[in-house]
Amino acid sequence: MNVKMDILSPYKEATDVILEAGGEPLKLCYQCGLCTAVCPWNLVRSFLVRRIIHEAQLGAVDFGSEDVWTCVTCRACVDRCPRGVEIIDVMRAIRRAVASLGIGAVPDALRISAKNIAGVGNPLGEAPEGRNDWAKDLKAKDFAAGTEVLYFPCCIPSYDPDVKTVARSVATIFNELKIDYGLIGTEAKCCGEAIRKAGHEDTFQSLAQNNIDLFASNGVKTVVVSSPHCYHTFKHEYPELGGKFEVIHITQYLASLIKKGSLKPSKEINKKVIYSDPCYLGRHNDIYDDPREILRSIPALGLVEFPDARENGLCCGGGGGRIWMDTAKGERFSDIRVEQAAEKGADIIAVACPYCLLNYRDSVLSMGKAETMQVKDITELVAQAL
Amino acid sequence: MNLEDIIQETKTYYCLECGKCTSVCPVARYDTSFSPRMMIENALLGFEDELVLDKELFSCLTCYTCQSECPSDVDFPVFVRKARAIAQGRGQRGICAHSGQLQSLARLMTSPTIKQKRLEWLSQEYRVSEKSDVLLWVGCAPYFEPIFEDIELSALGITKASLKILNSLGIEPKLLPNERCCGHDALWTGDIETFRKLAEHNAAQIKEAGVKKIVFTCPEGYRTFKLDYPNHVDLGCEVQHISELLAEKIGRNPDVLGKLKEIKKKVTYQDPCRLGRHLGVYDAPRRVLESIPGIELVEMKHSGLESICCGTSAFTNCDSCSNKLRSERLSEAVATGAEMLITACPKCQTHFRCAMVDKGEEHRPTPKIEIMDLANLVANAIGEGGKSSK
Amino acid sequence: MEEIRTGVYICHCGSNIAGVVNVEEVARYVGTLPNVVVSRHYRYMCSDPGQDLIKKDIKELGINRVVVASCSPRMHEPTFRKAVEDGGLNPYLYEHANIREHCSWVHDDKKLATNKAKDLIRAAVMRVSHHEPLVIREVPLNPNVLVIGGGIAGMQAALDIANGQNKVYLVEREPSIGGHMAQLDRTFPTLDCSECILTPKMSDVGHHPFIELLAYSEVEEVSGSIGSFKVKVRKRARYVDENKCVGCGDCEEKCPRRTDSEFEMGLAKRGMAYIPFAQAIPNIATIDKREERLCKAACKEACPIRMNVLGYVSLIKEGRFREACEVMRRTNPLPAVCGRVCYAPCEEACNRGQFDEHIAIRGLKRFAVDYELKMGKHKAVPVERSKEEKVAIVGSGPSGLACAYDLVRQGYSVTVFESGPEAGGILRWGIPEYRLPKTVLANDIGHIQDLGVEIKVDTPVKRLGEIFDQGYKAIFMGTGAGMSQRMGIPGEDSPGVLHALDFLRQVNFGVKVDLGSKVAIIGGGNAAVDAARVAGRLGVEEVTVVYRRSRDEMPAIPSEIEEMEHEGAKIQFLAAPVKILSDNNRVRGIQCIRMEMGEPDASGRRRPVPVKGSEFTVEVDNVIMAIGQRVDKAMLPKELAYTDWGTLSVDPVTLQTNIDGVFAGGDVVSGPSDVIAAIAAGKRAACSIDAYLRGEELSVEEGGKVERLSEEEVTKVKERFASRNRVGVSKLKPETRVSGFEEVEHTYSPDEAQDEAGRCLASLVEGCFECGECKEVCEADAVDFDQTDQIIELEVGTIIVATGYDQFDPSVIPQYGYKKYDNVLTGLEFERLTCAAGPTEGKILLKDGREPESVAIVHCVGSRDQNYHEYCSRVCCMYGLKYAHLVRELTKADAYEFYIDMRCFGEGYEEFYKRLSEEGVNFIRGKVAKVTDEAITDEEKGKLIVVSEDTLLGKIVRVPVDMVILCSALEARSDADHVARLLSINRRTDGFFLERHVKLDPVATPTDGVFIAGCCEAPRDIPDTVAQAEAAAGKVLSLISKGTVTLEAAISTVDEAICHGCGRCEEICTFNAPKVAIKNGALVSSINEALCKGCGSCAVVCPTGAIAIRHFTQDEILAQVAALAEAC
Amino acid sequence: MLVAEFEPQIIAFCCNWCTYAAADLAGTARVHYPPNVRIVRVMCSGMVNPIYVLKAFEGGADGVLVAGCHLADCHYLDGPVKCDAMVDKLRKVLHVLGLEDERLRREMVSTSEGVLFARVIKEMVEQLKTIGPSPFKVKMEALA
Repeated sequence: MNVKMDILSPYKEATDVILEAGGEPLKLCYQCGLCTAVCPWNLVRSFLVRRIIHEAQLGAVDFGSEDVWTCVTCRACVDRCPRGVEIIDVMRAIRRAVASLGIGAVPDALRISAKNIAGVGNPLGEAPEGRNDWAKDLKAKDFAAGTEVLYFPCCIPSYDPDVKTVARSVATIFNELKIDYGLIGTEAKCCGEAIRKAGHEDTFQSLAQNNIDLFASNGVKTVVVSSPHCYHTFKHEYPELGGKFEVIHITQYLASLIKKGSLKPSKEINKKVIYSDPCYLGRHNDIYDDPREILRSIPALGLVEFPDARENGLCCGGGGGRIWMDTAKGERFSDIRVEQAAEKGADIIAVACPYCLLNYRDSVLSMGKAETMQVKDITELVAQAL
Repeated sequence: MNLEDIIQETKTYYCLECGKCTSVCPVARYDTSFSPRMMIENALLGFEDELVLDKELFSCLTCYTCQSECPSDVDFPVFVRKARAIAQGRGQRGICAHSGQLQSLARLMTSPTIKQKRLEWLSQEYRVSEKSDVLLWVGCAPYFEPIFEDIELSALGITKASLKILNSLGIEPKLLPNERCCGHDALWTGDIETFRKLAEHNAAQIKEAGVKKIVFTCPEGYRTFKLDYPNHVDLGCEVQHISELLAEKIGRNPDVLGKLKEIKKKVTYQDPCRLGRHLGVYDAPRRVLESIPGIELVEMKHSGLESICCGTSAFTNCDSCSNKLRSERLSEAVATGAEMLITACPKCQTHFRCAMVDKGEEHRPTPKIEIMDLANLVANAIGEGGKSSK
Repeated sequence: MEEIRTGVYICHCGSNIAGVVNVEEVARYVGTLPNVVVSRHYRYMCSDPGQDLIKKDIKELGINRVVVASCSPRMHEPTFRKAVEDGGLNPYLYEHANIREHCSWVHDDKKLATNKAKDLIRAAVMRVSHHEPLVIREVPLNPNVLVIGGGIAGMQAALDIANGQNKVYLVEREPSIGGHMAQLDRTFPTLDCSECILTPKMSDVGHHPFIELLAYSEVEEVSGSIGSFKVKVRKRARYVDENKCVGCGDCEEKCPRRTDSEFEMGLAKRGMAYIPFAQAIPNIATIDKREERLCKAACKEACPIRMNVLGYVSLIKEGRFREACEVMRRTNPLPAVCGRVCYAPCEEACNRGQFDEHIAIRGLKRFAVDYELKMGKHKAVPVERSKEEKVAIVGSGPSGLACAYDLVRQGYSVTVFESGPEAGGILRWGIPEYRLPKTVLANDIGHIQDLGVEIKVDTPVKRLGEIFDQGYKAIFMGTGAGMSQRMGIPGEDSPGVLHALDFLRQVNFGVKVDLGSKVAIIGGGNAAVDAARVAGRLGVEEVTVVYRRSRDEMPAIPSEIEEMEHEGAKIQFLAAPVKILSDNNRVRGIQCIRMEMGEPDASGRRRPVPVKGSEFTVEVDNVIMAIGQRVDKAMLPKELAYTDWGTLSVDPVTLQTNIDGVFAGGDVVSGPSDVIAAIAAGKRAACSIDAYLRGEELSVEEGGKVERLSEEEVTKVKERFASRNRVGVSKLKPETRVSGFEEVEHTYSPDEAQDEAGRCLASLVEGCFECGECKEVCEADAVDFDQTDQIIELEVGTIIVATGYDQFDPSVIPQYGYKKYDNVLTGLEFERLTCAAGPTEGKILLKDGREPESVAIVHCVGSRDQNYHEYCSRVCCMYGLKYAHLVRELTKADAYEFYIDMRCFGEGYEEFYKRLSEEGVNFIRGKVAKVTDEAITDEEKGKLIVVSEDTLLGKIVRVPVDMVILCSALEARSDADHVARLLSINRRTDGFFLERHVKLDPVATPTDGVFIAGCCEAPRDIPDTVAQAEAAAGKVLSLISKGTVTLEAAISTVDEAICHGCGRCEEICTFNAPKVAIKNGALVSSINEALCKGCGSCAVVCPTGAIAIRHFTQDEILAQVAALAEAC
Repeated sequence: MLVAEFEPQIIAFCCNWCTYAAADLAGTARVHYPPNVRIVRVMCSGMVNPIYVLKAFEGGADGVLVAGCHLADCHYLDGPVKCDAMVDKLRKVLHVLGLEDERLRREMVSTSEGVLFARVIKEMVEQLKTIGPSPFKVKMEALA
């Protein structure tokens, strides 16, 4: 920061966007610092959430700072804020100001992903036509009006060769249980949750509209998703834009099948498994028990818990668009998480989110723990136990 | 209209100031400050204030007892009615019973755009026909139903009974889904504006319906249509009270309703002022009663032309005097030894029932007697499905 | 008719109204309305000049109706009514339009708000023209006052009012007044000792002639209205007679149960009978009885001396073993003995036995005395001699000792004459050591001697006269039945034939007895079994018991028989000796005959009958005869009379013998019986002797009635508690037993004993279970378990509510670790810690007893947080500072204050803050995120780490401390809702009671005659609370001094000309105000104006329109509606 | 008149002790709500006579709100019960008249529920906007 006195509100327009996004509660912040103190970033480096909020109140945000892009939108702060400030909305608005008003700079990695999403509808820059290639040999049918559920795997399991197993596991389970499901045509695009949090509001709007129209025209009533991020935006953000369909996370879906007795994992997985709550499933949507129910239903599986499980769960570091940005070694939450899992003697970290999966797998590899530690999506474990 | 016009129209100037009106007036018997003679005198002397600002102006029951005795044939009830119109213009409305809800409903019904749900009670049990040239006037019954549920009056019961009778006579009448209040009460309380609007609405609907005859269960509607509408609107059809229709049919064919069940009851009959003194219908209801096997009709001390009013008219000034009249009348009914008091007007029944749920005095409770509309009695006597539609 | 001349005044309320509503335009418009003579607008209508405008216009313009458009009428209607009245008009010729709260403050569109204001004022103008002057009537006010809540607010208010010589009823829910302030240690910022300034006030309240204190009571019902409230108060049963209790606290000390003391915030325990704290007012005990005990206490009833089994078992459960012994000794002189050899009728009766297994009462008794002995028994304090008379006891067996014990404790001088060399009688010489070790017996006897009983051994009494000659005024004969019965069979006198009692006596006194390798014991009683087992221990190889009946009939204690068999003895059932066979003066065997059980005789008992020709021989070397005992007349003075059975003849009630002043009991009267029966007899004789010596009639106590649980009760217990069998005790292995006289049964370990005692049904209920220990120790005889709740009806004119606050429970914020970590405390807990009278005697200590080295004080716990309470609790900053000060003063610890904003607004508060800064307290600005014990660095190990952002540094801080004090929010009482309903007062969203006006009427409520003071209205400190209490008292006193209350003028009225008395009004009215009756010959309704509240429901149901509500007439409201409808 | 421009007019009868005070609280707390409501202060919701409601409709009100204490909060103990009975009966009459149910709203709003009061008004205004002007109001306009 320069020595000169700061001018408050240099970007009136941007300030308005932020104030609007933060709404009344933003004005209520009384700078107690609880947000900073609960923010996971402060486990690895200083990140003063409180200061950003104050800057937002005054319209004095430093748009050039990398802090603009730091927040992982894990919601740890929002849950505890004594004045109910929607900190994530504020962060999103700041990013939006940067992205759409051209002040400050969007990190390169994010820019590429954003371009891919806007261009071909997925962050990986893959061909839209290949969206359903993962299911080629699995006899998954195309969704048609009257099909009971639409399975929407998220872009990463659709394209990422290492993560495809997640989508394939779901299809396998569904086939096994003879569930009437279908895949939507290749016109489907990224749900847009993360890119919206990363400030690309317009992109989100067009993605959402595309998907809403696509679902509506195909008569989709129920969507089962693998990603908590898809879940979140479908459930809370799409309805405002006219999306009218029910959305169920795969863990909710499978847990309900277990409860009904139609899904019964029978093969033993004699491993110590630790479950990491995805922020968007847990804190954002209060789904804590369903994934655990599923894991408990697998014979011989020993479920252990992180010291800070459930409401206090530590983020993998991939939310809010961080999945596309670089995080320096030593600042990766997933590394901490893998360390914790190792301390608990876990053989497998079970996840229920593709971002978690990517981050933990990276950490396991880079920390040289691949021999002793695996990272698996819950659906992979279920498929394995069938 | 001013006082002068009224005097002209009602030939008040013929008044001999003999006071016979006051002496026969049922109200004046209990309310010493009420004097038709004085009211006319005030008018003749041009004392408008004394006439129209006096709340007693609304105490007149317009029962026509006075007129029937008047040597000069002064139409005192119409005089009062018109004086009330002047009073209305000066903000006087009398003391409205039931907080004026009923008056308010009439005014609300003047709105052209309302879509009433007044026929929801109509069931498959009754046969009605869109094409019929007979119209059954439903009147206020759908409104009275909820308003007077606590005194156990079922105005719709009378309507249903009448429908049953009509059906038994082979008539499948037409019902109007959006008929309005006939305007009787508005007219008699001097709210000419409301009356006019209601009359116009109704006339238009009736014209459109293209019926030849309207049958009434309520003498007030009947009187209004028969005597008052013609001054404002053109209906172009016949009107008849159900008792007249029945008497006429029975006269022609005693078994027109089929074999009636025997009802072994001693009954007495209350002549509604509107049916009796206003329109001279005394015999028809009695003939109907006599046609029911087992019914023994006994007359009260005052009946026919001398019959005593139920005590309240147009839901105004329902005061202690009204109540005493009702008590007196009920006592007369009880004194006949009858088991049942039959009337042919839903309002008579309302007022009598209201009096009978009163707490009354400990030592002198309000006389109690079973009370029923003529239509219900007939309907009960009609054979098949002879459920009493209470 | 009078001409209506209306004046309208539109208030700007500064910019509050004028900022949104165009007041000039409104005033212009209003000027055009009918009857409006003048329409003005003014900056502040409520100011004096504003009000003067009205008064002036009334005088100068002759206006006779007034409308003010300003704030809510709930705020200023009274102000303007007063102004109108001062101006010379009736105050009810006034109408108020609310254009602030209902208009300018809720709308921002100026045009629409202006229009709305016009509408509202037009409606008021139309309405006011219908207003009529109303007469304000007054009725007398009952000068008695009810104050609810005995905290500082309630006490202060009560004192202020009572000092004016007005009767005050002070109702307090807790057993004592004092409230939270009594729990505080020191008060900020002056650091006055809370107790020191509070207790004099409490005492004043307790003794004030005009205050009737109803503690441990709750208001149940309030009816009526200002001036004449009727109140029902439930005075809960304390089970202690308030008039008798002297507040000594003995009951609490002796109470076997302990629970967390509410007063000490659970940091200390209290009894079920308790006085919450030393300075409690009223200083009387309360018994905290919450439910009926689950059993019938059959144990106690079954015990011949009615020992308080519930009491000592419960004490054992609580681990208070010495006290358990004390309880036993209160009734039993020989607990150690009974803990071993009593046949324990209590156990058989125990109601738990109906459910699973009865409690091991004897074992527990033994455990307690053994434990006491093991830990070093305190020497008993001699009883002071308070009676002149001396009493002699002859015989030191159980009956004699029991009699001596009870008499010495009553203050008599007692001497025991024992013919033998050692005291104890049959206990000493008759019971083998492996059952009753001598040390144990000696210990019990020692205790009796310590109390002052003199025992003269080797002193046989031959003549009673010689004792009387020594000055003894009464004698108790407890000489027992120590002579063996003879069987009368041939050979009985042969050498080698022993009698059991002689045999046991010899062994017990160490006389060597030579026995052969085979011994037969004749008999089936305890003596037989004892003899058999002793014989085994003396090395006899083959012990045979010969008993003529079957096992079922055997009178010895079954467990003893079982043990005997374990030890190798055989029993020949249904066999009777006919002859002892001897050779050369040596027994060689016994000839027996088989028996069979005959038909039951008249007594229902089956007698054994010999089977002819079934004789057989048992070869033995010795025979021990154990077929019974009898009284040895030779040992007794000659003067005494006997029964046919050879026992002493006594009066069955007084136990007096044929000689005046000589009493007898125990085996000598009853024939051979058991220990506890002998003790009971001795105790009874003691009573009788006491009565005799005092020349009083002996009062006979009714014997106990052993009750069983009904089947339903058993089912109920089963539903509530799982079945759990008794805890067993270990025993010596039979092989090792016979090698000596070591005690066979081991005693419980303390854990086992507590575990077993925990099975007692009585002590499984919450609260007091009526063991009666308190009743036993209460010298004032104040305990009364038959008390019931009383409903007291009061009549008062005014009520002050001072029900205080609850402390927020910080465990709902899991991150703060309250209840998870030992050393995370709430403010009130810390108060108790620093209080000199508190559980640590004022020392700030960690749970492990160490002094903390660093303490964190966390502000705003549950306050200023939308997740809990949005409001600021106002006192936390200051008490947080006080804690830091105390930490610095009383320990060497560092103190850290974690705050968001410091709110130090009162007198001396900012100075205190400054002082604390000087005292080296560390201030960290930031809301604490969490308290954890997960250490990252070595420095943090073993500490509690407080994590927060220091927002001034912009840095996360982790502060390792030993103790965390959470400044918990003050919140509305959990039952505030109930109280609000009771008194028809309202609550704010935050749960506290709503005042009538936050600024101008802060202690009144919208309900006339009900006032609020203290923290029940909002969190506040002591000075503010006291000020508010005084304010409330002032309000009440001003009402009392006026003596009357103004009745609501806006009430129902009946137009009798219209009413015909239908009675619908009477039916609907909740307050019985309308009454239908004949008036002037007509039936009409009339309204009792004192009862009518003006709710208006009667007018709604009136069919004729005879009833109107003054000031809310149909005309008025319809005029208003019509005027509003003009905008539609 | 375009429906979009239609601003419904509401007359509210509010009991002095609870709902009127709640409306005051909304003011004190500056909780904004649409300016379409005009409050008539009554002492108790049990005081509201059916004629008041009918008159309001006669006058052209698009909606009428009758609001008072919750059952247990009543200053007069059971006013809300009486009010409920009145409203129930009146509703039946208004039903025959063909009036939409939404036009007569019965609410219980206590002193502390300023926010609820504002919400009720907002909701009611929105609802009335969707169902359009009162049929009785049209009468007025037709005559005007």
